[in-house]
Amino acid sequence: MESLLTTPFLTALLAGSLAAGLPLLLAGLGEQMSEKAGVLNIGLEGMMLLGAYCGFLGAWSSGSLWLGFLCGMLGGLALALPMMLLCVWLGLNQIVVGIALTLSAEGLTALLHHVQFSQSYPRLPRVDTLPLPLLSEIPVLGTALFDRHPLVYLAILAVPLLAWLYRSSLLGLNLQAAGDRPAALDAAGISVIATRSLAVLFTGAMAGLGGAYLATVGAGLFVPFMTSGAGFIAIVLAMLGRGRPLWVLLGALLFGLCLSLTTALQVAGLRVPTDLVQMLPFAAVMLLLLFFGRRAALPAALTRPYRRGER
Amino acid sequence: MTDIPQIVGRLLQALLPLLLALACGALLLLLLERDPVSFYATIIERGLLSRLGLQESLTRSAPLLLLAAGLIVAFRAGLWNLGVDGQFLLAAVITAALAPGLAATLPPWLALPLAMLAAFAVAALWAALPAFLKARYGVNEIITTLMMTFLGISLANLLIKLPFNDPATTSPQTLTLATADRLPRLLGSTVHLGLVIALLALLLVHWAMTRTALGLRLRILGANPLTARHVGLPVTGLTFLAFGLSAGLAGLAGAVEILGVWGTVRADWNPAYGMLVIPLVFLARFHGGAVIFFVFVFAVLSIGGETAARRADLPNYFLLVLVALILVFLALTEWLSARPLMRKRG
Amino acid sequence: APAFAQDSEVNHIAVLTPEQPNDFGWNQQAAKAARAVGEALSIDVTLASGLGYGDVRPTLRELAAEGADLLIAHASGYNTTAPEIAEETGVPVAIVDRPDLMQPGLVADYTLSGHEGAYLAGVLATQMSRSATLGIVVSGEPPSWNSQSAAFAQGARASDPDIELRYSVIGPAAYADAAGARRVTDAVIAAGADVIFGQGNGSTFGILQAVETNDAPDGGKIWFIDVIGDKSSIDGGHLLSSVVWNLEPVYRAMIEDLGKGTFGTRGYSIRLEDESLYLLQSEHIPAEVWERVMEVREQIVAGEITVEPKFEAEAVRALMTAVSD
Amino acid sequence: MSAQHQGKAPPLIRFEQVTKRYPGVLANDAITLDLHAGEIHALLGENGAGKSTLIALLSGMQQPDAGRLLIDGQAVRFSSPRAALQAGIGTVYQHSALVPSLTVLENLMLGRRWWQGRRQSATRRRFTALCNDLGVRLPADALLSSLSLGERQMVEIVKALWEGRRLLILDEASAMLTSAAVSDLQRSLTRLAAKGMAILFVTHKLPEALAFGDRVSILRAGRLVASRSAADLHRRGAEQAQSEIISLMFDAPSTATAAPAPPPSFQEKAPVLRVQGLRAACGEQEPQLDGIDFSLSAGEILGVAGIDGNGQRQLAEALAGQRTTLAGRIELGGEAVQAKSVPQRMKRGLRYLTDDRLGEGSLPAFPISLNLLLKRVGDAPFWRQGVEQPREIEAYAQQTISAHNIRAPGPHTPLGSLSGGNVQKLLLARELEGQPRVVIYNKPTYGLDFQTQQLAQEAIRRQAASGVAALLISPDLDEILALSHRVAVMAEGRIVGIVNNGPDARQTVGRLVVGGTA
Ligand SMILES: Nc1ncnc2c1ncn2[C@@H]1O[C@H](COP(=O)(O)OP(=O)(O)OP(=O)(O)O)[C@@H](O)[C@H]1O
Ligand SMILES: Nc1ncnc2c1ncn2[C@@H]1O[C@H](COP(=O)(O)OP(=O)(O)OP(=O)(O)O)[C@@H](O)[C@H]1O
Ligand SMILES: [Mg+2]
Ligand SMILES: [Mg+2]
Repeated sequence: MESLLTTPFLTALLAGSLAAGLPLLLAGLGEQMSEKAGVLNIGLEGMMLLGAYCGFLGAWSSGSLWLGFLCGMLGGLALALPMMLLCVWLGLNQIVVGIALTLSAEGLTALLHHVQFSQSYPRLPRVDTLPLPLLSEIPVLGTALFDRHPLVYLAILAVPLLAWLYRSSLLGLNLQAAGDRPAALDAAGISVIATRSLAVLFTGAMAGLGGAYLATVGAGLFVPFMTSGAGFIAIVLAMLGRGRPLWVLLGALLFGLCLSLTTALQVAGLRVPTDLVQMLPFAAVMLLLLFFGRRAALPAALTRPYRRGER
Repeated sequence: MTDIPQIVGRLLQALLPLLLALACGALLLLLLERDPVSFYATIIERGLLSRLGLQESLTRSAPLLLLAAGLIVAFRAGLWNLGVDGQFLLAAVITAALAPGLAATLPPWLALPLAMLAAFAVAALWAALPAFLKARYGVNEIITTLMMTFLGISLANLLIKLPFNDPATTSPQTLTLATADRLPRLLGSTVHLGLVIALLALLLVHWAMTRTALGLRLRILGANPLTARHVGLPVTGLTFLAFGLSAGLAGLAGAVEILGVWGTVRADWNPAYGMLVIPLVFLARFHGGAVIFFVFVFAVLSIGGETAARRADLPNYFLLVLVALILVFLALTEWLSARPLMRKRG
Repeated sequence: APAFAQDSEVNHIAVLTPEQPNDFGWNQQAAKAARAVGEALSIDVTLASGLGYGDVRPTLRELAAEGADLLIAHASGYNTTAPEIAEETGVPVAIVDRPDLMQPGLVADYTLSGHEGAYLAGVLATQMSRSATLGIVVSGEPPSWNSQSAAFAQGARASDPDIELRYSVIGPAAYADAAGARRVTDAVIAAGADVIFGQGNGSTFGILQAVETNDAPDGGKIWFIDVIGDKSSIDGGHLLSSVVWNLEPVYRAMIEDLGKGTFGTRGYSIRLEDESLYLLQSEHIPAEVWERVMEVREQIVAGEITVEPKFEAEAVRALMTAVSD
Repeated sequence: MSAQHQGKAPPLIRFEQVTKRYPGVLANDAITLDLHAGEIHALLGENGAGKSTLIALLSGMQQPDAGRLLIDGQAVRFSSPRAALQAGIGTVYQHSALVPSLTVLENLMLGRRWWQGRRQSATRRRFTALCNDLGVRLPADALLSSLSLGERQMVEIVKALWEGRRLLILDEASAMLTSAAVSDLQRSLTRLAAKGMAILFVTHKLPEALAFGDRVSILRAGRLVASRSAADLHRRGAEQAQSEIISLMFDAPSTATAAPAPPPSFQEKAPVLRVQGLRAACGEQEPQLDGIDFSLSAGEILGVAGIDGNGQRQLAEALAGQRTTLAGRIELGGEAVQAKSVPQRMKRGLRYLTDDRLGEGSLPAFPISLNLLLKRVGDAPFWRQGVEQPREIEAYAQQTISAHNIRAPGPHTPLGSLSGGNVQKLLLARELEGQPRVVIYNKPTYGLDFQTQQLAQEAIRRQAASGVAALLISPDLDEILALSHRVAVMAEGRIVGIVNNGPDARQTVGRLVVGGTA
């Protein structure tokens, strides 16, 4: 048993948590901005999936991961665009459209995979990492956290950046007003539609990027339905984050850690049912809410379309 | 009384988006070098016109209608119960675990209702936590019900794999309720009594929500909880009631599916009907009649579509795209029909 | 349809699979076998694929009504449903994993277990491992995975009692979780394994990807042993072998039994003996190793070694603990 | 006091035959009206006359169906509020246009383009300057939601001034202000006008309109019926001017122009409502209601004066049962009710007319008919065995609409499309129905047009005369003094004094109000 407590294994577990958490972090950060602006984006799963497909396709055909990420973002955007059009511009029901978008992404990517890849299952070559100077020398933690693909650092950098944006920029004010009292934002001369559109597009791009990371760095290939519910988990993380990016990061990491824990326990030969371990993060959150229950307030106008002058 | 033009208008409003979605789907089929006409003909022929297919479509509708009934209660009361899939699954497992034992000891007219009651109660209980958090701390129920779904699915699997596992089977599943002990079938068809239960439940819910004092109280709560407090409604009680009824009906859907069709639940089974019914209920604007129509259309599509896809040598994934198209076009026509009013109001 | 069923001649069979038959695995092998049998015996074959794990009653009833003489329900998820429909329509069905439900003339079971092949794979893996550590990564814990995981462990231990085993399940119902598979395999490799025995559907490709992009602790190659199908055509140089299931003899026997009126009186399985189960010989296996493996194969066929299938997840895990302690 | 404007120069703003329709309503009917720089223009009209609609057209919230808008003689089209703001038009809307979850300062930053910085210190400086101009003190860094309604209204005015360099629009902006604050406002507006700004001022208080306005325009049923210069009106004397305006606003010449009669003298009887040492659950940012003692006899009206946001609302809610009582007693007709629920208290004859009409008092999306019955859901004859009786409900609504002169297309009209005043008429009708014993009126007449206000006050008096006890909460001291027998003054969640109404009540109350806040 002690033989398992080796540097490579611990490193792999930690790196695995990060790898599992990163798509959730990216998509969760994206979702958070939509929610702040008053749009509940239930189509996140679909945006991740299309991002995964496009991201893989881009990286595989161009040979460049970065092009893959770009394609993934475009894929997410491609689904955010109808969301913006239908929900923000026309004010259609966000839950209906969100579910429809997820279904269509599932169907389309599976069809495309069927036509394109189902005979060859192409896979990407090994991903190069960028060791951060000094930090990556730390035992275990160093390689696990600081010898990763550069996108990992960028994603984590996005957390303080977004926190700053929400707290200290005018855009942050606009987003919050769009979610809490859109009529006030409108009266102040800022377009609610434009603000929300921006947020929805950002969500799409981030979800697409998360999906692309999942398919390229995470799996190195694309298979149908490969996000398997990550989008919905990211929605919950964004909501639990109550508008704060740091909480999304913590949630995503906790989630990844639980997944790694499942692996660790099993490899160590401990007989814990996987179903039980998978329940841990959500059970913990529910218990926290139950015992330290507090108003988990969401933006007042969440899911409400805005039409000027409507009483 | 509704007059003829209004009925025609309604029908058009329901059929037009279907036609538009089918047209888009046809384009996609042409791109895939398939014949859209025969594809759609197969769907109709198999899902609606053939005796066998029609029975299947009706059978498939039963759990969907019950889920819809539950969602109508919650949505009208302003509670976004997005956790019906977890409630459904957990209740299904409990039903499957109890039913064989009950059927062995009690007469069927008692055993089946008891199993359904248990399913209703378990699902309602599962929703008590989100209800409590909502009523006590105002914790948003979208978050809690989604989390409870994740938990419910895992718990259901755990139950199947551990306490309720049928030792005779290799893959984990519960004991199986004998075919003879299941819900009786209707008039020699393969449609079971669950369809009648579902239709009755849905109509009852629709009537109660639109025509009774209780329904109005729930709608007031849904429209504005502050108003509910101001006019003196027991907000906490109503929240629990709405959650309980909603989840209970979702649980009943699980029970009916198990008692009418499956007889058992396997580990990792999750039909996730909720994710499909939720948009349908919104599109029907929480109206019982419209829900019946949409659910039936969806059932025909899923029964007939499977055959059509097989005959056209297409993966079933194509149907997902078709359903998504229909949802979007339905939502769009909804918007168009509401627009003249909006425009005048500004 | 019942009129057809009484006719002992089989003109039309239908196979129902949960996923598309392009997975180089469970679904593809069934489709391949059905087509081959159809061609050989000039029988119509209907493939109903991608049906998922939901309710297949509509499809079963429809195929029965369309005149199929045998319905092969190729998923353990269908094994409660199919016998009921057989009862209802009178059309014989073949199911997996429920030998207890067999019914003469109506229901036959073909519980497929590649345990004998997996035992050989265990022997092979032990020979090939430089770190004396093997990994087993599975997408879930269905009986057919369990029996192979267990047999793999037994075969490995028989070859080398001190071999270390690293076992991990990707997650509940993680059939399509390729990224999860990759992550878990990474961890198993980091725990010292240099041969990975992988069982999954879409997730298998994630395992493959992990094997292809990691280095073993000694800097060398990591080997992958697959199950059910043959992925040689998409191999990136790491596919050591596969426990291949050939369903053609199984389906052929069913049809013969139907003709003879003995359908449902016996179960079908895959065995090393009749080549319905075999270990794929890739170019990466050194000749002397292969010879050693074939010796063991002979012993199994001759009955000198018996491999008991273990279908329970608990039993598998117990075996792993016993081995790793 | 008005700045003279040149007759030749084009007006700052001109409405030219402007028409605006809503479903079933002609809200503005071919209105032609000029607004001049340096002039305070008072806009009057009964509830639903179309004042807010006219303002919506000017502030870019709505676009006219016909007619033109000219600025400096140039035709313009405001497709959005931004366009109006850029033209230098700032607006205080009838319904709040601030974000409660932002601080005061952040609310003021809202509207700048997102790439511009927050300019924290510059914003703060300008804010302080504007506050000084207006003679108010406002906490710059407090969350808006922690401010009282009156303070919020001042923030709204500051916000409107932020962009409103040429025209400032105030739609019933003084409704929530105490009379002292109104005088401050008047001084500031006069100063702004003197600097060359145009001001459009909507109010229902005629004396205010006459005192502020350089020109008074009157809308009736969407049409401009008169536009008079204040000088003209003043020449005829206040009495005369008021009655002329009233007869223009309302079809019939008004009979209610006389100053309200002093309340009838009142003899103490056995109290019907007795409150002792009441303490109620209050939020962190609310005034803490504590140690409330008073009693109320049948037929008595007890006014509650004080600056808005000093616990009046909390008191009303605690009495009505919407707030948990932590300590003390509430006796209704001798029976302790502090542990009873809202409907139980309602059954015993306690009624509460809320001041938050759309926020909690009604459901805008629901039809008028159901809104009238919100507090009687399940009661016969509208429900029998819990089942709705549509005919009874409709008949009742129909009858109430005509009895209370509510301007609405019909009983099925969603309440949300009514004008602010008509919503209040409906709520009044709802609360006074049946056999009330004690009624709590929270700002019963704010936003009501003059005539309706008179009718409402008359109704309150009539109720009292028939033996109903009333607690009258109002920021308008005139109203309190006109109706009440005694006046309680609230400050910081406590009653700081109760004064008998009489000749020197105004002074005493005024002193208590100021003392309480000091
Ligand atoms: N789940 C969420 N998603 C997006 N935005 C949110 C969410 N929750 C809150 N917000 C935004 O953040 C703002 C601040 O939220 P809240 O009032 O809960 O925080 P707070 O009062 O600063 O927190 P605390 O109670 O910990 O001091 C809200 O007005 C809202 O716009
Ligand atoms: N968004 C709207 N939709 C439908 N009808 C409206 C809308 N806004 C106003 N109306 C109607 O237009 C008419 C004029 O309303 P407006 O709000 O301009 O009146 P007002 O003069 O401001 O009244 P008040 O003094 O009560 O505020 C009313 O009959 C009102 O019902
Ligand atoms: Mg807070
Ligand atoms: Mg108005």
